Amino acid sequence: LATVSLGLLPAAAQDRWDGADDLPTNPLACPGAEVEEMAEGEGEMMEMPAYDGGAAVDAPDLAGQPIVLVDVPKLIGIGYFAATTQGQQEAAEELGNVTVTTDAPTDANIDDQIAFIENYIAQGVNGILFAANDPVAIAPVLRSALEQGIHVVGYDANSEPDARTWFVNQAEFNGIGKSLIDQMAAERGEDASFAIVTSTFTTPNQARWIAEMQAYQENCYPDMTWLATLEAQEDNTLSFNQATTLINQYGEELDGIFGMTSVATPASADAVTQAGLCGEVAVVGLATPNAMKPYVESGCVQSVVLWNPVDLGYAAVYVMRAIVDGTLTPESTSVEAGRLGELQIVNGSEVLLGAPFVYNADNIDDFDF
Amino acid sequence: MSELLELAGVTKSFPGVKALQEAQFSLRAGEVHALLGENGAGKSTMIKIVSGVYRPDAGRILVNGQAVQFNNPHEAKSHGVATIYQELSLYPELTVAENIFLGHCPRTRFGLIDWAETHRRAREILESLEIHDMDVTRKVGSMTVGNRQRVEIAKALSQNAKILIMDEPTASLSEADVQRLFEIVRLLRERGVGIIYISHRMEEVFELADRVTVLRDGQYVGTRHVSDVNEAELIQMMVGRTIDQLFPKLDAEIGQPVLEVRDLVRPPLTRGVSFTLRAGEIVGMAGLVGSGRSEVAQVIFGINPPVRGEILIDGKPVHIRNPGEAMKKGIAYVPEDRGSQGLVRAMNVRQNMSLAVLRALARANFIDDKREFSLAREMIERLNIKAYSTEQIVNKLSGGNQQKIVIGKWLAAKPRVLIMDEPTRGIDVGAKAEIHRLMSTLAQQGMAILMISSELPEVLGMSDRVLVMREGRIAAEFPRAQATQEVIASAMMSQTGAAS
Amino acid sequence: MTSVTVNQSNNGSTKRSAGLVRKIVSSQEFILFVSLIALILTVGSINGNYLRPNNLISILQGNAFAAVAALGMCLVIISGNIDISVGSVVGVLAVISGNVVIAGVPFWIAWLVPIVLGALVGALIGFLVAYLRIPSIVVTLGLASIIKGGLILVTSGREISGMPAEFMISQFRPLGIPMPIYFMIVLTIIMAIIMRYTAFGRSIYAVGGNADAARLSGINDRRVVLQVFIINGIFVGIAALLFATQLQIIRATVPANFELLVITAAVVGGVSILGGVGTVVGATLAAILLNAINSSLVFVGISPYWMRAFQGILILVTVLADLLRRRRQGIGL
Amino acid sequence: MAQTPLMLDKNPEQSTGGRLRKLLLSQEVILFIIMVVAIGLLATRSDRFLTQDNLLTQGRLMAEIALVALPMTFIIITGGIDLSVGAIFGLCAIMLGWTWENICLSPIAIKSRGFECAVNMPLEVSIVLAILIGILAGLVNGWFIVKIKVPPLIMTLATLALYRGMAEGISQSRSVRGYPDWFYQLGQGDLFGIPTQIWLIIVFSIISAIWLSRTTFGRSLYAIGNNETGARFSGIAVGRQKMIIYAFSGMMAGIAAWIFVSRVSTTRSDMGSGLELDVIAAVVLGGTSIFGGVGSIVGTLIGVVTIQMLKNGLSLAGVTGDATIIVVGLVLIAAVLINGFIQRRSGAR
Ligand SMILES: Nc1ncnc2c1ncn2[C@@H]1O[C@H](COP(=O)(O)OP(=O)(O)OP(=O)(O)O)[C@@H](O)[C@H]1O
Ligand SMILES: Nc1ncnc2c1ncn2[C@@H]1O[C@H](COP(=O)(O)OP(=O)(O)OP(=O)(O)O)[C@@H](O)[C@H]1O
Ligand SMILES: [Mg+2]
Ligand SMILES: [Mg+2]
Repeated sequence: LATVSLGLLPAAAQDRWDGADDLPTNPLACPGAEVEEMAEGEGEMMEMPAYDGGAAVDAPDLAGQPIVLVDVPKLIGIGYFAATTQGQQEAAEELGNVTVTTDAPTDANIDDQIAFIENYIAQGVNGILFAANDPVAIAPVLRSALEQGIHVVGYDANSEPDARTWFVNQAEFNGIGKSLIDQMAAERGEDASFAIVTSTFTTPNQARWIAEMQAYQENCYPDMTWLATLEAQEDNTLSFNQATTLINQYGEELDGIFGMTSVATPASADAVTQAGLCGEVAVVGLATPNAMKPYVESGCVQSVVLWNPVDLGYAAVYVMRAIVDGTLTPESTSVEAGRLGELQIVNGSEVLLGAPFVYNADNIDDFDF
Repeated sequence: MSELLELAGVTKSFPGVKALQEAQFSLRAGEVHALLGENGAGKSTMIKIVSGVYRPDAGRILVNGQAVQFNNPHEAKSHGVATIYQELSLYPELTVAENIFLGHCPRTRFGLIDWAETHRRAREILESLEIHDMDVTRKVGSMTVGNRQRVEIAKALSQNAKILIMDEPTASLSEADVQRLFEIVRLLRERGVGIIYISHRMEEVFELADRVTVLRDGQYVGTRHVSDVNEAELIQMMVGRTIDQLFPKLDAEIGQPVLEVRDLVRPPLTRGVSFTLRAGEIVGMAGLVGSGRSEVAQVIFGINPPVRGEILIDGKPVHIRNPGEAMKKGIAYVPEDRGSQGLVRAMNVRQNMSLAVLRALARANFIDDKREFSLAREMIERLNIKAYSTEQIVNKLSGGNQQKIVIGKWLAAKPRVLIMDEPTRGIDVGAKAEIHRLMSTLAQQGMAILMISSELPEVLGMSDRVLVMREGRIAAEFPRAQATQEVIASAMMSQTGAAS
Repeated sequence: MTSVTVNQSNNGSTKRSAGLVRKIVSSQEFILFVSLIALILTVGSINGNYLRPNNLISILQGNAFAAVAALGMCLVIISGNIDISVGSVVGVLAVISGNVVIAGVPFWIAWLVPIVLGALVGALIGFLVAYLRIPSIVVTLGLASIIKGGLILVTSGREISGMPAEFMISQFRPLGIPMPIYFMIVLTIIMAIIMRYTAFGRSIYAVGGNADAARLSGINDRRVVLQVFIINGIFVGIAALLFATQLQIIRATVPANFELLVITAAVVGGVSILGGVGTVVGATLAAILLNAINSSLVFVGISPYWMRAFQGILILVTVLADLLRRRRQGIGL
Repeated sequence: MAQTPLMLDKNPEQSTGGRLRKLLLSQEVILFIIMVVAIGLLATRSDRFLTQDNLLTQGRLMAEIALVALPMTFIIITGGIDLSVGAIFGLCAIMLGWTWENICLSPIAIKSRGFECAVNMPLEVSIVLAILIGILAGLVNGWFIVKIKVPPLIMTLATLALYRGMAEGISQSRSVRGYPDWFYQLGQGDLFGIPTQIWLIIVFSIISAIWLSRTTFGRSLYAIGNNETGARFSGIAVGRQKMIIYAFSGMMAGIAAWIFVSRVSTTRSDMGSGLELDVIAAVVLGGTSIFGGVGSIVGTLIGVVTIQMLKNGLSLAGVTGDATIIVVGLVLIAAVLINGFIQRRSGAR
């Protein structure tokens, strides 16, 4: 059995970084303007494709009336989704007529997530907020929710468009890809060689980001070299070991490590710290501020890229409210989201939270999630 | 004379059985006190009470005149009670030395185990048992019943006990070993140890014991000085009737060869064995422990298929690669270790009885409960097994009754060749006679029987022919007429024979 | 086997020492050790960086805390039980000790907390298993999900950071060598001594090998099992401490598949899951080997997509090597 | 038969009263009572719980675990274990999608970018292939366990990594989507108004239950579990039986994977990770002894249902996921405790 499959080894597509998916990419323009405007500019420039989301089948009209929502993230028990929950509660309080409870499996497991959503459909809620463990797998259950008149809004991790009404997009994949690569270039020069530590190759968002990073790097920093991508699950120790391995393996050659998750990034930072290579090996990545404070403060990590997950959760609730109240319709081009103001609508049925946010020594202490 | 141990009015019952009722017993320092009784009479139960395994429902236990109550084996141990159980209780994965000294290894002054000392003492004890050929660092798991038995004894000796209990210690020993054991027992007696000795072998009782107590169906029958009784009386006391003849060999007319083996080889212990077995014939196989008798049997039965040599059934060569095939060829094997090889102890009588013949009982592989049930009942009757129901878990039957079940299970297979390895090990006189009678009748009906036994009287009594094995080969063969204790014994051991 | 029966007889001290050598050479530890060296050298010849001191240290360090937990697991398995809950327990204990030290408790107390609590959890498991006779797999399966749920319920997954430097014991580097390695080595030696040279150690084998027999020969099998789980708890506690102080932050989640790693280390190390057999040294070596396998696959540039498959194969190979050895020596599993 | 040594008078189990008592105290009945009590309690907490819709959905959701739990019961009864089921599940899922998408029948080849393929792999064939691979994977386990005598736990620990790794390697962690509609019938459709999965559970359960309790094969599994040597000495083909059950385990993992893919309409190499523990939990909750020799399909089903209904019922009662798994853990321990206690009391074993 083993030998059979080993025969397939070369099947690994070499034109593609390990861990990148093979969906089409659209890299943003190379630097010049500031990161933020770039991203937004993108949002506007794009000629608006038609609404491709679904709709709740004859949902009761609850405009202005109290609604009960459930939030089913990928999993509970990690800082990131604790933060989105915090944002949702915040929004719910502001609005006053929304109650939202967060409930999800304790592992990022699509099967369990489906079961949870089934349960809430049975329980009968007015709306479901979700962050999908798998865009396709989650679709059928979401569709059945729509059919039963339950509004469905996604955030953080999308599903097939027609399985939900709107998706709150924290930051476009190409935006993330750009700012990560730019960060690396800024810290270690335009010819840096780097490696990537990701969660698993099957996690859609990470795979997308890596693909976009590759696309952007190839056309903006051709001299950069990608060395390797390693899986580290969502596991501290493994992430640490993988990063250490990379450091030992490539030695001088390695200029920087990208951490693709809030677990991989701090762990990599720690590996660099403990190897005493702060300054020689840059750590750039996505992570929550709390997880990164020690390293940003010690100066080993200069900056962390992330949208604000609190805002993400916050926006999701506002979007849901807007749908129920009828103020957000397929025709809309933007939606009002409390303290976040007007949010752009992009690629048909996505609400764009804004540009990815860059935390650094100056502002990181202002955040607690 | 001081009573070392005294039991009075001891009663113990298990769900469905009164194992002991108002039993009494007494043991003096420096005596060997034999405990006799049929299978299921309650002997083991009594000694398990003395050694703290069971708590009596009623009754008193006195050690050196003081009432004691053992809540667990440890407490009994600390009162100087050492026990060799009927079902061997060793740790296959530990070495001989570790087994012997488990729990009381000699320590260094740092309180750590002193292995050098442990091994030395272990060898010492084995020496004192006249066992020179055993590697104390060998794992017990890889040794024979016979050798494990020796380790058991050494283990009991290692904790210089005041009261030594032996539950059928010789059951698995061959004559030579028995003699060695007796020497030790006598030696211990000199040292003033009180020994409770359970055995189903009458001659041993007379040879060794000072007094003998008899139990029947859990009740105390009586205690005698060995000098005042004879075998017949004891049997009378045990079974409540007289047993006419111990080895009822009926002569059957001997027919064609059924099983023939030609220089069968399977290293290390089967090194070229040839013999023939005819219909209606009972062939006894004698030999020392480790002479390879069981191995031969297991080679023929396909448990360890031969590497060379051939097996013929009715003159036709057959290939036996596993027990299933052996059974198809009409061969059955009653193994020597009923505990691990003969029975599935957690299953009940019915399930064990049918285990070997399930397919036959079944209709299209579906088990036919009725047939299975009636088979079990039939066997229970035929072998007169003391079980309160076909649904009783065999583990809770007495040793002898367990053995009967193993035999019953193979009779159910209606074999043409029946190989019995120590068939009457641990079986009471009554039952033994029954089994022997059974063997005779089976032979008369034309079954060919190979009987491996370490009990020479049995071999002599039952066999039409006697094969003697030594070091994996047939060393000698005697027709019934010429077979005597002496010739067989010498054939078993001669020149290189005696274990090292 | 017959050869075995040759070399006894009281006179042969020389023979015995010869036997000793053979014993060592044919032991599971030796096989693991050799395969570890072999692996390191092969990979080293492919990529020189692999032999750099730093990397060798990382190889030792990577699974050090898992190795510590594996020591406890050995006892548990040898005694005929299993512990599926190590992962969760390590997770929760790490969080607790982190919070304790954050709360301003002296760091050395924060060090003791997980160890003491670990022992208590172990005692609980041991009690349920030994005295209430619930199979250990059930108890620990149940406990695992109880703790995991509890952990999330309480912390909702917020990371803990800002522990004082003196608390970060895993990051101490006496003589340039990370603390976890010292822990691993010292504890392994201690355990090896306990298992071989104390009556308690022996009785664990006895209980695992044949609990009834153990009872009959006056060993209090229940107490032994209880003690085994308490000791295991202590080791889990130490592992938790090493885990907690490994990084600047403590994530309030259960390390994924940790129990699988630990059990694998123990069984690859030569502990028979049937109980009654096994050595702790083997487990430690196995833990190191498993980590070495991981990093070596990276070094030789195996497609990361195929890494897990190779890990599986390599584990299998090690196990088979051990089995063949047992076969040769005629030791049943 | 007055003269038989069967001491009928002394025999508690022969009297009808005794039999009844024995029945009432049997593992399964106890578990069943526990389950009913649990469900009863939950029903009082939410009126959506005992609705037909909900129950049917739950039936759909527990299919994978239930199907894999059947062979796991067999295996555990023989004193073995199979930790690789989750990985086999993942491997089969991947092979289903991968062969369908990447294998070309004429010219026979593995498709690469821009490869022209005349005859594609029919999905039906891929399904069969996937299940066959499951069987093969199980056989590999069985073969090593029987022939090389690798202890089941170690063997399946290793193949847990191996099979999962193969799933990742072969799929390159890409997921395969967009199957024809008929394919979803199994996982998302109904038959006579009842989810197809439920029918499958019923059919396979009945087969397994009869296989285990009424046939010589089943009986031999118990014998092996209680005393393997004894079984071999009784002429039972221990090795063959074991091979069969591990292959059966692989097959059911394959079928479960098929159903799952058809339910979630995509394949991923990480599918079914952690499945083994859920399954084992259900089986031991069902009263199957991890030491082998004891257990039943009915018990296992009760175990599966109990856990599923607990999770569902608690959730409907507004208990969140973290609290739910706490309760599940407690129930697991409590149920086994109570049962063991009663079994010992009634002196059954
Ligand atoms: N644990 C038990 N549970 C139930 N019944 C038992 C148990 N142990 C023994 N018995 C029953 O008690 C009676 C006495 O058994 P015991 O083992 O003492 O007989 P014994 O004299 O040792 O016979 P043998 O000579 O065959 O060993 C038997 O009927 C047996 O079935
Ligand atoms: N001196 C010895 N010490 C330890 N083990 C031995 C010795 N001699 C033989 N053996 C073991 O005994 C086994 C062979 O004994 P076997 O049971 O076949 O002989 P036997 O004549 O049937 O003896 P028994 O009377 O026990 O049936 C082999 O496994 C061998 O390893
Ligand atoms: Mg007895
Ligand atoms: Mg023998």
